[in-house]
Amino acid sequence: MSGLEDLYREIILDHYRTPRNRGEMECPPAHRGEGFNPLCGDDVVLYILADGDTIADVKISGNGCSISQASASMMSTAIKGKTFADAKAINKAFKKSLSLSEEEEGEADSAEEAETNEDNSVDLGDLQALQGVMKFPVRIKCATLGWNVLSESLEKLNLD
Amino acid sequence: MSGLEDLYREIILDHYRTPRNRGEMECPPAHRGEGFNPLCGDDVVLYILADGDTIADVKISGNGCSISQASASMMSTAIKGKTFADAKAINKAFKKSLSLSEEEEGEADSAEEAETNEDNSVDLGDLQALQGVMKFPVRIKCATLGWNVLSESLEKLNLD
Amino acid sequence: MSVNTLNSASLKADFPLLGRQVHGKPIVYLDSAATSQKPRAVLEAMTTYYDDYNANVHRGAYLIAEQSTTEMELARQKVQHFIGAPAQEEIIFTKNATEALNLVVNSWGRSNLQPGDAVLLSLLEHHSNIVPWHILAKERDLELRWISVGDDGHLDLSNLDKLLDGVKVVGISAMSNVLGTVVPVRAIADAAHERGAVVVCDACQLVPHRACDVIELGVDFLAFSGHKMCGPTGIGVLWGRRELLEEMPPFLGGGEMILDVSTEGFLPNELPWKFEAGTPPIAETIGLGAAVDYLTDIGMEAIADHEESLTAYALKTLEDRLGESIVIHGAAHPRGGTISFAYRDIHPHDISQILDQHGICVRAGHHCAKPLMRHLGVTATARASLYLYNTESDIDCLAYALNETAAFF
Amino acid sequence: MSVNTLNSASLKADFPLLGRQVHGKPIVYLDSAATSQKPRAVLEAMTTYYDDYNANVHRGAYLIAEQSTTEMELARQKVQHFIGAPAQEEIIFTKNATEALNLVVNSWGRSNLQPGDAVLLSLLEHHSNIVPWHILAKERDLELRWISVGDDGHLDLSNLDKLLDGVKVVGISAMSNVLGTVVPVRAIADAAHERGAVVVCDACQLVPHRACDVIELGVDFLAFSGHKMCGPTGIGVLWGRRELLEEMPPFLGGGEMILDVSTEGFLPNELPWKFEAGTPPIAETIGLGAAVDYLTDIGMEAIADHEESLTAYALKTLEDRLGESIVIHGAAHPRGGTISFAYRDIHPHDISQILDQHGICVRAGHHCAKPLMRHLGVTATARASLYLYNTESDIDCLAYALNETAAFF
Ligand SMILES: Cc1ncc(COP(=O)(O)O)c(C=O)c1O
Ligand SMILES: Cc1ncc(COP(=O)(O)O)c(C=O)c1O
Repeated sequence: MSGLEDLYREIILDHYRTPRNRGEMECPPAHRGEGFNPLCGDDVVLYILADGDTIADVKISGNGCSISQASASMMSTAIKGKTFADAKAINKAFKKSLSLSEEEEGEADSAEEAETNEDNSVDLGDLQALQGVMKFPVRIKCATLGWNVLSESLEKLNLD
Repeated sequence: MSGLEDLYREIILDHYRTPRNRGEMECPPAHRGEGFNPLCGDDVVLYILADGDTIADVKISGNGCSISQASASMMSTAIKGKTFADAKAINKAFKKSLSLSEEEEGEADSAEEAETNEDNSVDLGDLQALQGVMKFPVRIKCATLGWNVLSESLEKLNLD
Repeated sequence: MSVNTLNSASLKADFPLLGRQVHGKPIVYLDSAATSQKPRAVLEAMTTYYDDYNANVHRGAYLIAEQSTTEMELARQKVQHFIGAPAQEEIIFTKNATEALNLVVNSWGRSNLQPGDAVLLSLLEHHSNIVPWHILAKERDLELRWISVGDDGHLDLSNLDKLLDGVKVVGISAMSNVLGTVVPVRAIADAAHERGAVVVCDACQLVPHRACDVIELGVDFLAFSGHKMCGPTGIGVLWGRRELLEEMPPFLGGGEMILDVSTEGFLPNELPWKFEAGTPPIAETIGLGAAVDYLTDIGMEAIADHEESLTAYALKTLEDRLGESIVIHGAAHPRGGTISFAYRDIHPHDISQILDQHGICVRAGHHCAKPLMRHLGVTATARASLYLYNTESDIDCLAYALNETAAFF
Repeated sequence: MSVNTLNSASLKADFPLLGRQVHGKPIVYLDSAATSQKPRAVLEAMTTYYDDYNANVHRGAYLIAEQSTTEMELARQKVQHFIGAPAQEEIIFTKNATEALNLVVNSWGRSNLQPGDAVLLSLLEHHSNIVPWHILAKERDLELRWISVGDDGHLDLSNLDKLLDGVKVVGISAMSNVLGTVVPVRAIADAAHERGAVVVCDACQLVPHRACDVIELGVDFLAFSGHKMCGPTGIGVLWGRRELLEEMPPFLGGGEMILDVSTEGFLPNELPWKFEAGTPPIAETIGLGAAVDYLTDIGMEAIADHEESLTAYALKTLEDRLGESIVIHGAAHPRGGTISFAYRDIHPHDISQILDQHGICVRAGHHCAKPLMRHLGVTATARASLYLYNTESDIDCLAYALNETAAFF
């Protein structure tokens, strides 16, 4: 079962079996974002309740495979209580840990890019467990599904 | 030059160099039909002056290769002075000599087909020289270009 | 069962890919509904084209151009006879079934449908036979109606008469790529024709697996893809009744499809070229011709019989060995060899990932049939789909490996 | 000339077909403007796909499906870099250049052009960049305008400013497939952009023969075909500027191109998949990637240099040996290796037929450019077109055999 244990780490299965911050929120006041994986139909719905520029509360709903749901659950614990800027930095660091740059996900401001690159030191903690998906390129889309919704949501929240 | 002499028989080159019934006619009273070979841009224009159901006069214009122009020239001598029915029979016999049935050129009335099959004995004369094109499938379209215009023209003339 | 049964174990030798290993295990390919494997004969026909007579078709007077033209048109005749089409001019080559369906919607649809007209589709449809209609419906203000699906995986035709009221065109899949349902196309087509509606049949899953005759099916258009029937990628087929095709305006414009072009306008070419703009997929057409030969030599009856008995074996084996932990979605008999299932509460994506470690290839997802998935109340299923080269041993591997999957979650 | 010159005689060994004989003579292939021959590396890449990892893309979680997806997307990146495109999402795979151009006309055209709007084309255009505009012009009541061609085979740009007045889109071929004319695309694009017009470039004859950079060309859309650049049949490319592609509605509808589908409607997928409906030409895409590698390894500069000097040799040789009996149609420098000519008063079809007996493949006809033919006052020309594998000896054979032709008529 070469590599399969790398994909299905215990911490991932734990988040899959017992998802954190599962639920919905009323919108408004919460902000709702949704993402599909067009290949398998999985979806992640992300609710963010903002307090100023802080993520006061977060909920996740939707359906999908162990990787997409565990990754969203882990994301929710990582960003809850953080400022938008911190959440953005975590998002970037997470994608970087999968060898993806934010650029690939949309147009990046390269000046900003350079700036953020400096605080490389975001501690991913449990999220590092997801690096096993790199051996399974198709599953990268599963792992990043919730995070792409986060990017979009933060962009919209920043505009408000 | 295997086979090339079969394609370029002397009688064909003669009709190519000295095309018969070359020219145009005023329409009306003459009927004008035109056909394109979509592959090479060649065209044959056929003018028929009818007298009752007889082809009183015929003229050919247009541009094309030796085969298309010689075949049209030979056709013009074969049908001039003939009745529509005779011209139709010659057309059918000619196509048959190239292993084509009228059917392939359009919807044939199979009852009529059976009937006409009986007078198989149309004498193709010089037209037999064109059978050499059978070794050169692409050129069959050249050889039949004028004849397809004839089919269409006769159909229209019969309706009048 | 037919006397002429297949020896699928030895047929496997015709397919180079089926000799490979995955993660150290012999490959067990159970995703033929997505795309089939290709026999050596098909690859050789294409290699011969490229090595011996590669030249653009319908254009050159030189030998290899004549040869490529002849071979391409020969492939058209093979396809014609394979589906019982009355004339070779009715066979139009496209890049895939999707393009074929879009051609019908754009050319026939745009010239025949008016605001308020109704289009009847079934919930079994693949996105290819839905999205083009959505696009036109929005542009033309058409009404889309849906034939529903019962618990047995078959179409609910009880209210067909009412559904057909005011319908101008029916788009119907002949065999579901999710449930394997064999659809009573003829009965639907006859009812549709009584109302004067035109019938567009998506035969992607039928043509590779069953002997197929467009006259017997009674439809007006038939679309399918080469890559699901042992042929190459990049080639699809649209068959249409000549009277309809003759009246239809061209779809794509360009080389090959014209008789004449000037700065003022153009004259379209005759059928079938009117609908084949640009350099066609030449090698792919020739490859498809070889696939038709391959299937014909084996015999479509024998293939259908084999799939029928193997499907029965699979359904029984999965139930026997996995019991209540497996749920097979639809379809009751008559059905083809496409088996969608849920296993415990393990997500299909995870099932497929773990099966892969055993060398087993199954699809996980919505199978491009999201309206059906919504109707079934699932976002994804795992799907094993069979073809002529599959064996009972392939099924045994699947059942064994599924059992292993449970250990993980 | 570049230091990095080609040894075309030895390059021929890369192309299996160029080793064959025709009518007992070694083949002399001079019809690369219609379609090029394919190097072994391209055929091998496709065979490897079919034999080792044939599986539908973007769909399976199993190993060979991952591999086919990865290889297909890798091919997209190769094409991206080959034409200097800023992003891989801007590379859309189609079945040929014709589909690519139809995509632009249908998607961008339908959503941006209003009755009375003007479209500017050139008389050098291939039917693929004319007929789709004719179709839309008739439907939308657009005005088509034409940039004329001078005696030197080059565009007459003296009145470009006036022609551009009120023009919303310019369709321009980068290199004529009849006269070999190299068109000053950048200058035209800059003038068009000043007027706010969008520029659609048909680069079918440019991309195979010259180093090409979409930013330097300054156009908005670029279309070309794989089969003319050492790649397989059944694959074409549309490049477009992302801002434009993002705004455009989908063209063909079906699998792959959606994010979500319901009975009510659908959400289109992201670029590039939004425009790639149905199972793509997978093997063909991978083959095209291998063709890009092949051309890149040799070097597009070296190829261009080789063609430039071989074209000069050909023009001189034909003139020296055949004198006044041959008339070369256009084009003055700068020009590519496509040489259209008339020889005595022998019809091109007959020339090509007789050359074939010498193993020589040339095209005869209107080359899908009837408006240009009308402008030149001919119905057909004979055309010899060169590529990296052609040699001076090929030209010598042509000159010799043309001389023989005269004997026949
Ligand atoms: C200049 C030009 N444009 C467009 C085309 C059309 O390409 P395809 O037939 O591959 O679609 C061709 C070749 O046929 C061409 O030479
Ligand atoms: C039932 C059905 N219809 C249509 C299609 C679309 O075929 P393609 O993707 O080859 O265009 C498929 C397969 O993907 C299918 O299974």
